[in-house]
Amino acid sequence: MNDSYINVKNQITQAGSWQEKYREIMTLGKELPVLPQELKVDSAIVDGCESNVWLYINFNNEERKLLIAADSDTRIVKGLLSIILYLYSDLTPNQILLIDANKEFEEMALLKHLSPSRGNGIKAILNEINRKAYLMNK
Amino acid sequence: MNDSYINVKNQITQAGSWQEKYREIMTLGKELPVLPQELKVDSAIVDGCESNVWLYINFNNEERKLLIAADSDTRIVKGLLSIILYLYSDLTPNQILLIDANKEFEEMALLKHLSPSRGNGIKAILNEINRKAYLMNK
Amino acid sequence: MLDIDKVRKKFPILKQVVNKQPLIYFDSGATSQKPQCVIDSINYFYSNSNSNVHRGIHTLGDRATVSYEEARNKVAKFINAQAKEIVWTKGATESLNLLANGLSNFLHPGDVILISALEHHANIVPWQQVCANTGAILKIIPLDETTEKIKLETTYQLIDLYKPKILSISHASNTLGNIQPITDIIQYSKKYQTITIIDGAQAFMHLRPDMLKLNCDFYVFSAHKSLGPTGLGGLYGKYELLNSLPVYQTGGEMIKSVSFDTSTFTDAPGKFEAGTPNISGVISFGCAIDFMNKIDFLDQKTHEKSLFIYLKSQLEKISGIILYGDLELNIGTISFNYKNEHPFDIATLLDQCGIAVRVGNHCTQPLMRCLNIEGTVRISLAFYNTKNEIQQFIIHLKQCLSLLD
Amino acid sequence: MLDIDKVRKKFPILKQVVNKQPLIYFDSGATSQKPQCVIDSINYFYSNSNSNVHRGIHTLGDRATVSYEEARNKVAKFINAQAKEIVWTKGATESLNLLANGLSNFLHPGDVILISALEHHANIVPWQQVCANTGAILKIIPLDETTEKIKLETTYQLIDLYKPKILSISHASNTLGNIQPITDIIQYSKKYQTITIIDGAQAFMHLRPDMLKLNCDFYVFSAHKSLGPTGLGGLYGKYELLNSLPVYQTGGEMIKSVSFDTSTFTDAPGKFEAGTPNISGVISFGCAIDFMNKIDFLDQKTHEKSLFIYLKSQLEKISGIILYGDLELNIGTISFNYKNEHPFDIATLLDQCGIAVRVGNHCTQPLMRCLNIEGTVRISLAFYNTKNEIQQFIIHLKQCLSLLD
Ligand SMILES: Cc1ncc(COP(=O)(O)O)c(C=O)c1O
Ligand SMILES: Cc1ncc(COP(=O)(O)O)c(C=O)c1O
Repeated sequence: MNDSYINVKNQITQAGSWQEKYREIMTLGKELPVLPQELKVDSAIVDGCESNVWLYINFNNEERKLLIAADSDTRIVKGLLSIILYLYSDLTPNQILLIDANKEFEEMALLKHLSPSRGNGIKAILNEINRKAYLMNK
Repeated sequence: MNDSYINVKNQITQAGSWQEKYREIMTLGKELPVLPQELKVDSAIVDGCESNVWLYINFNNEERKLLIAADSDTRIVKGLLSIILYLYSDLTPNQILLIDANKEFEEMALLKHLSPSRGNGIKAILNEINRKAYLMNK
Repeated sequence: MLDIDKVRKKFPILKQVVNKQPLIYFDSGATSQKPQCVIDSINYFYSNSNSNVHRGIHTLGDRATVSYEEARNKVAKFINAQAKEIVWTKGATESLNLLANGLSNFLHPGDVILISALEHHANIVPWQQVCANTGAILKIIPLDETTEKIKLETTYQLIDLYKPKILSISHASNTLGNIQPITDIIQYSKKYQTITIIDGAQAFMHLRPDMLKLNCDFYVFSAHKSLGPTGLGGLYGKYELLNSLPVYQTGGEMIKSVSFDTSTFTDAPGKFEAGTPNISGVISFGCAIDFMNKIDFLDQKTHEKSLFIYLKSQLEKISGIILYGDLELNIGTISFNYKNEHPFDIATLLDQCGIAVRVGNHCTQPLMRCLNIEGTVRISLAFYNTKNEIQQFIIHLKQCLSLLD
Repeated sequence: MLDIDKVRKKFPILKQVVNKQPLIYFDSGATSQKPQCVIDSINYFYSNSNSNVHRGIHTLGDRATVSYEEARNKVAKFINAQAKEIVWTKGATESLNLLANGLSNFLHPGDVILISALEHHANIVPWQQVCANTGAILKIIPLDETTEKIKLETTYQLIDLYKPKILSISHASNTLGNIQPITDIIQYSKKYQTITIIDGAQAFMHLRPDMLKLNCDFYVFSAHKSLGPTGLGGLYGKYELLNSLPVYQTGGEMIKSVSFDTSTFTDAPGKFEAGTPNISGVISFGCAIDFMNKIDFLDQKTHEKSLFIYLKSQLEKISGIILYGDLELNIGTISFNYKNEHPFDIATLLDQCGIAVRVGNHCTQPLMRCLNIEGTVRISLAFYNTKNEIQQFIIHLKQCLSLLD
């Protein structure tokens, strides 16, 4: 796990109240690079979301790393996406597969956002990242 | 209420066990005049019965009395029909309307056979007799 | 006056603590909560009388059947109809599908089916399917952009213009809460022998419809939105018309006779109730009706109205909040947005405060398009809510909105 | 070995006293009794998590949705299938109607639908409707008059003769208890790419079907016949074929997008689950599956088999009693008649002894015609019955029959 993610995790776990925690998350969301409007197409939409979530995952052959780009029209999901990007950025497929995202979200007391019924697509995105990493790794 | 009915009722209420009671009922069933096969037609069938029950009710204009003929292919229903015939036979429509059949069946501890769900058609027959009597009475 | 403390005690779920806060349930439009007596009756049924209904010669079968048919009587009486005019279905959605299927037979290419712009998908999509199969045409009573409700004049004009074969319209809107002027519309439709269908999913509990007064041909509802269990709904139909519809699903229970060559069916309501019904559901819904009967309707209406007025006035004070729909004739449902914020964010933060609201398009995508929005936050009240809950809600809402600013 | 005392304690209704006698419930084929955990889970749901499912951002909605989808997983695992291959319906009857409706699209005039002579009305009448609409032809695998079961050879011959488009047959007969040789028949039907449908309403609890082993295309069942609540059923379908069926009912939940012009739908199973589902029903059926999983299947089968053999041998000893059907491969259901007595009389007298049996044609009128009878008395056992109950039953039965002699 890289330092920048550990930083982010600390910020969130150390939040004094849920209000602060969500403020952190939404601030992280603002850092998320905005996906160009041309990329916000239906084919990139993650299914089963109450809000719109767009996801692109590509494999950089030279560096053997996954490149992830994602966006959402809600602030909280954007923040969660930002956390995910911190968590996985610059990792090799093998490193990705070693990460236990459930545990990470649990430690940040954000586990409920992984419930598929919340309609935020976070769980689906994690699954997709792992699937791609698995395919790359083979 | 006529004497023969009161006799029948006594026999039934005085039965020492349910076995005896049902034996009485089935014996009464055997007394029921058999409906000629030609009269056992679909149009005379009482709806909603698990067994077949055929019913004819006619009004005798001269005597101003209801004539009831009924039959069933089950012994118990036949017995119950027989009781009904005793209860109503030779009465004028007006007299019929004064009879509380529910009370009679309750006093014989046979009330459950009036439940429409028992699928024996007894309740439907009582309703039909009353309806006809009501129409005659007008 | 409604003794609200006494009422609330009867709903065990209202004591729940969610995210360390007392639950504030403002999502009754999605499904109502259930009083203890309804829950108990399910328990009682399975522990004492569970058995299949009809044709049961044994005692349990008799108990089950009697309670089952008694519930039909209760509902019939509640809406001022006859028992044989009530068909049990699995929900308002199935009731509408049954009607759409059955009425297809009466339609010819070019016939018009008229609905309103406020309809739930359940009262749109089945008609689209019917149109695709029969060549009938779906027409829409539009939303007036200023008042955000349908206009009676426009509706009359459309009825005169289209002489619709079928008019199907919601008694109350699930998204906006609008109570629609259905009595007048039904009356006017008689001019053209239009078959009138009312989607009462939202109205049943709040408005206690009277079939004789409304004089519609069909009225559909869901038990679960009216204190009853999930998996059950109903369809009222004027008997002759109801009975003239072809069967929908086929199977056991609804049969007069079957041979391998042909089958004949019983009369309504039986002919529309193929298979083993939701017995415990029907019986416990009977208890829900008993429960409603014990609450004075005027008291309920007065309480619901005062909650609605209070909520509306409080929301109107928050700058940046936009309210939608008819804010006068309303069942107690308010949809809103805040600036450009996404409803999802607002609801997620409210959930942190133990407050349950619904967001999204509420299965009314076409209405969203009319309003030119993607979705709303929806608060839907019931008589078991309190003024205090609204006060708490407003305090929390302001906090949540400030997090977003 | 099954600890039968322990098992029976879990079913509260088995303690009932009926007509002053301990209830002997021999009508599980009509509906099974429910263990306490199933009843409790309904109670728990309505007191703790009641809320509509999917799209729920609030905590209750999340709880309800998670439990709801978990139950789908449990059922899928129980029958060795994938969760997305399970559709919730209101019962086996609806499952069959959904299939009949959906498969109509694949049929042409003259195509054959093959069923057996032992089918329940729910697996006959929907196909008659399909034939009326499409010009397909219904053909019957006959009952062998001597063995009172269908013959495998005859079945193969008919399959070869008709090359049926659809074969729909019960796993076990509700009237006779016959376990039908479906594995072989399904296998043989592959020769002609026949779509195979198994009506598992009676078999689900007794035989715990394995979808991978059976290799049928569709399998239908009812929750209420398998320890679960009323108002719920299921449909298993091989995913690709299932997903290729057109939608059945339409409305909320199953929608991708709706405009007034057109609608698009989600994939299976969602596209077949329009409207608010039977949420408490699904969740409590999940608990029924948990309960079954805790009972060793071999223990259950051994117990059920020994009950059946004992009952059969006792009945065979009573002169004047005629037994029907396959008395070897049987789920524990025996149909009988006594001399020329009417089943109604026998059942009415048995009810006096607290014994619940079913009489009539059992929604299998064509089978009755094959057997040349009007109806039967049917005893249908479950694993919660005991040898002692059968002993009591036989004593009472003899008494009742002597009343009739
Ligand atoms: C073999 C069979 N198929 C189908 C059904 C219909 O099931 P349900 O009434 O639960 O829809 C039954 C129920 O009696 C049955 O026994
Ligand atoms: C106005 C309206 N109609 C129909 C329905 C469908 O009801 P159900 O989902 O109970 O079938 C709903 C439920 O949301 C509704 O609000």
